[in-house]
Amino acid sequence: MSVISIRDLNLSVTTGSEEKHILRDVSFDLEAGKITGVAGASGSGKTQTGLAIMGLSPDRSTLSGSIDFAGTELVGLPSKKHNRLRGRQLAMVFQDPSSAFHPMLSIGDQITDHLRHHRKVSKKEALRQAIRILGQTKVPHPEEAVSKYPHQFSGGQLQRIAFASAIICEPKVLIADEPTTALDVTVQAGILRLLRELCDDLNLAVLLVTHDFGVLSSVADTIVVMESGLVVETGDREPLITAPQHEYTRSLIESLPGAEVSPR
Amino acid sequence: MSVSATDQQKNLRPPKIHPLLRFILVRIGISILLIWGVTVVTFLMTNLVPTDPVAAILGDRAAADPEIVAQTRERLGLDQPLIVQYFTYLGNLLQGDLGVSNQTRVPVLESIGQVFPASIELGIGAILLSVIIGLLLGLLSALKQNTIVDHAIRTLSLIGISAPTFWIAAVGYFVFFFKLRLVGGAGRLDPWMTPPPRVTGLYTVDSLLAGQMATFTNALGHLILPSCVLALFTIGLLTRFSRSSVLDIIKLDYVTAAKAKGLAPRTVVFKYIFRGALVPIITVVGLAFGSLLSGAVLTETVFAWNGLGQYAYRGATTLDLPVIMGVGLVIGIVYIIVNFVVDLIYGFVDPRVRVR
Amino acid sequence: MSISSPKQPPTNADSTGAEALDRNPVDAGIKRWRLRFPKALRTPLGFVGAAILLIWLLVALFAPLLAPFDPLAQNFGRLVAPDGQNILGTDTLGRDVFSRIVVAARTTLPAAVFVVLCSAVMGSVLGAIAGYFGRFVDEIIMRIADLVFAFPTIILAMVIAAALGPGLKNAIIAILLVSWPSYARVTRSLVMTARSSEYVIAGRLLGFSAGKSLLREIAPNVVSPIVVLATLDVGTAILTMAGLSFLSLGVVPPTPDWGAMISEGVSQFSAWWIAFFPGLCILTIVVAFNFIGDSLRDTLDPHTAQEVGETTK
Amino acid sequence: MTTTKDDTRTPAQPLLELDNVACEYKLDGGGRFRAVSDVSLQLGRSEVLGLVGESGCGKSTLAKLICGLEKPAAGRITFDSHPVKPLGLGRRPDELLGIQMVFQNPYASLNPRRRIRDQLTDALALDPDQTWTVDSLLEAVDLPLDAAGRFSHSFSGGQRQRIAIARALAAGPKVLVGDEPIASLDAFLQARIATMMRDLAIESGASMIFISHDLSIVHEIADRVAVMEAGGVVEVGSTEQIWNDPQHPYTKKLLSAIPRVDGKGIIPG
Repeated sequence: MSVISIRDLNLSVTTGSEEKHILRDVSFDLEAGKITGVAGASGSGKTQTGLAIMGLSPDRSTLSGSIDFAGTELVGLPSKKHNRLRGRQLAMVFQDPSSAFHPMLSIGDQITDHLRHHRKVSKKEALRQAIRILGQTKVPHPEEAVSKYPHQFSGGQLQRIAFASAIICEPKVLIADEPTTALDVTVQAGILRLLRELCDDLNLAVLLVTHDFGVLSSVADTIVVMESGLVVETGDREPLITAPQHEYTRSLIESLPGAEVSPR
Repeated sequence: MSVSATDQQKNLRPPKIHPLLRFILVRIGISILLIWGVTVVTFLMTNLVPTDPVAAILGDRAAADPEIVAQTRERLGLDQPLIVQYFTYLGNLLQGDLGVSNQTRVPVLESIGQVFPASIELGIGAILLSVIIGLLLGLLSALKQNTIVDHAIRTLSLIGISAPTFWIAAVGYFVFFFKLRLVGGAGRLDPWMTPPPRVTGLYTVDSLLAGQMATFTNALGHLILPSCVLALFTIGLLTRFSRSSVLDIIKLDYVTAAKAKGLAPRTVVFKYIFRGALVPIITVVGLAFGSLLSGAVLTETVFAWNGLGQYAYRGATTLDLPVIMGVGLVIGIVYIIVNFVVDLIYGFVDPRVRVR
Repeated sequence: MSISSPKQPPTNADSTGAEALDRNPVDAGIKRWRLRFPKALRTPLGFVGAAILLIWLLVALFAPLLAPFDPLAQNFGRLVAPDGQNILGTDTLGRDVFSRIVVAARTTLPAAVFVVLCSAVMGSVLGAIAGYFGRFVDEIIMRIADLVFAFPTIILAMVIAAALGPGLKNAIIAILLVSWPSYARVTRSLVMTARSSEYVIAGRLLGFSAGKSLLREIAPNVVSPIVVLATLDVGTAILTMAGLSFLSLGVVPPTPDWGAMISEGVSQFSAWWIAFFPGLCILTIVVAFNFIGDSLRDTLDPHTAQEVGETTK
Repeated sequence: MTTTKDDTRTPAQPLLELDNVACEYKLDGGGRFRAVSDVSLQLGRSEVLGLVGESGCGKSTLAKLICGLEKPAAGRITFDSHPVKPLGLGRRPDELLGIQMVFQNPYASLNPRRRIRDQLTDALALDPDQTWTVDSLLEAVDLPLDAAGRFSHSFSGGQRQRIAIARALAAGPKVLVGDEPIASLDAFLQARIATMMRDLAIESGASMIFISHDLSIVHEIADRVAVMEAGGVVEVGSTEQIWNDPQHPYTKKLLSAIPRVDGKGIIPG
């Protein structure tokens, strides 16, 4: 059953007198307990698709088409109503964990302020939940972590904290925008495992935006390939990677190093 | 970026002292060095004067007598080498001796002590006005970027930093006092009022302490126009700076992340955006304080505000060097201390400096 | 799934100059690093500024033709209100205010531009040396700059002008001495950024000496911000000069000067015109430079623009 | 931190030799960080050495040391029997001009205010053999000839990086150092640019040190691989040996973390 269903989504940005089409008739679904990977080169519109779901499209842009979230139409939803879904039902994790946290606010504050805002829980209760959720995302020493500041953590730990912040309100949809691109390869595996676990345990519908087919091959269930704002191919992971139908998908996969040779 | 903790431990030789302590010590060192530099500048300035200070002190008739001139030179230590004179000067400064006014024969430090509170009162009023109004306008302008509001604020702030302070003071005085009688006139109180008993030297505070409400409202009425005039330039400056500073923050990832959490727009603006923009703004407030002091010299003159600025103006018009150098020295030191405090605030506000 | 756009194999994806909304180019700004005068003057503010400045340039140029009377002659009754003959009235000595204002533009404008040019050259050369060579040269130059910064502009100018004696020449020296540090700071930090940037290092690896890379690679990249700063600074210089004249430390009477005229008019409330019009002149001309400078600043990339804005004293 | 075993193919007279090199940085808040410690490496003629490690392991510092852009705290670097001296304010000595570098960030490595032709001509002047012309360089890196007259801002990241490669080649280097030259490019371009760099370097008779955090790319282009961790080299060997028979646990960890593009849904590690 699809949690989010995107149909004919169009996004254009006007800069000066110029109108640029970022998304053109994009359609695909996100399902609960499934990771949907969106692949594409930079400028293909994959990040903008995620931001459109969050209602965070850039200023001076127009969005048309439909994003259905469990019966609620997100395209054209008043910003106040969208704001009530953000953080609570729709959560997001960003590419660079070192810039996604405010350097002057403590971790505990930053991963609970939306919990307190949406659920009206007390500060003490929020902190208790924060510690529990940091444990769930395997951040070392959660009790101490809540009173620390972002610069005291490594990139991989911060990304785990970002996931904790995303799931603390028990959302239905998680958008992960290149969550491992800024991380070292040995750290990446741990984050991917965490993403898989969270998706399965919490029955999340995950949108994973990435340009890395290695990442998609590891965790995605279905894959959407985008090129200059268009969806060129959609399919299940294994067939799409081993036998791509579209020429563009094929050239992307063939351009990767060691596509045919793998380490022992 | 993501060096694992163990790697860092292995190759890191930790600093011997806590970074915050080190930060404070470095700031203190720089401030002391600067204050020393200020004394060198004022000393050199006094000694570079083409006009003979002896002549200025003695007046024309006495200066014609070479014996009296020689005696005076010796008495003033002017026959000593420059470096000895400097150390004498520095020694005097450390004892609080800033010299004696050529005109009034009153010690400079004593006069400065008398007029200083007046300037402080004006300065605090102006800095409060400029910080509050400047930051809010800058924030508003940035949040409404490229709208009518933004254009209006930007244009007005540009005009604000373009107006000559002393002229605005004169125009304001003419309009609001002379024509409209909305505010008090020249001076810190109406001529028939007696100043409140001196505690802090600030009339508004002292009158409240003494419970003299009439004096308080009168002092406030006199304070309001000069502070507004004085604040105009710094408001323009801070508006412009906080606008660009907020615009820098708005496009950062952590702001998008805060929005993606569905927080109330108010929370995003004040907790995330404003807090991030505040650090650079704090340092600029220190710098803006300098232009405020410049403006004070000109504003006080127009409003006959008996403060440091007017004292300096009288010194300047009569070429009373000890007075001018004394004021220069005191203002230079005040400015350095203010910026030292600003740096400290910065160090404590930012956890990247505070927490290791 | 309709595919309407011409497809390209990924190997060419980068040659289309694919606009990166997904990923910010690391240096969003470098491409906008060049100054474009025509573009800056197309903005409303820039245009208004340029128009006002043009008018003032013409006034200064043709002042002798425009001034109806001798600015020094005490031909009229004292404190005559603006009328058909003395369109801006007369001053305390019975001189024509309009004539004095017009003639004063001839001293103020060239003096301000001159002082800014000198301090810009002096400051940026010192700043470039400090930024490129670093170490103790940097320490010495920048500590002196800090010291100058520690005195508020008018106070230091006042100290200098008082020490040297009043007069236009000494006022210019005073302003020059107080205004070079802002150029030194901006240039230093731009040069330091440029020096450690990869294109300069690449040049050094190709065998450029420090001097050659400073002149050939770095200089073209720091000139524009300096020009912007200088434009904004002309306004500041005019204000400081007027302030010194107001304090009787600038232009010596009877030479007409706006600041001195305001000083004269401040105590004459019945004759508001003496102070009002010269002030308006200062305001418009400073506004003109600030409008132009601000529009120019907007054509710089954001990082550099901030660099220029921060040190405005 | 020992060099496990020197590859047998290392020639007796290496082109570039690093002997127990170390480097330290001063930290902002006081204290020091040892970025590189006791590294010994050799680079032969016409050889591609891949230098692999994760962020903060000191591989970029090592590149700077080789180019004379950092001062070593200890050890010796020799290029073609000339000691590599840190670059001061003067001109770089002629005998060291044979080491050229391609940087990580293509947006910062070209001068925004000079035309491509001028930047290439500067480099061409260094090559005594006159192997290249501006046109042949642009052709070699697959760019249109009219690129010479333009400024860097009209090019995309991948194109800029190719110009930077052309500039480095123009100088006729004997050692080409690539400091993460592909890290900021799209995944789909990385292999192509890396291969282009390798082919051009080898064809022009140069050796190359290719620094990357991506073992799978290095595997495609390198003859030998050195693996770095926490400032030291933990393992050196032929690419095949490192890839198929890694000895050091860190190398094993690094290899096993590479996700395979096989569609099997297996998370590495």
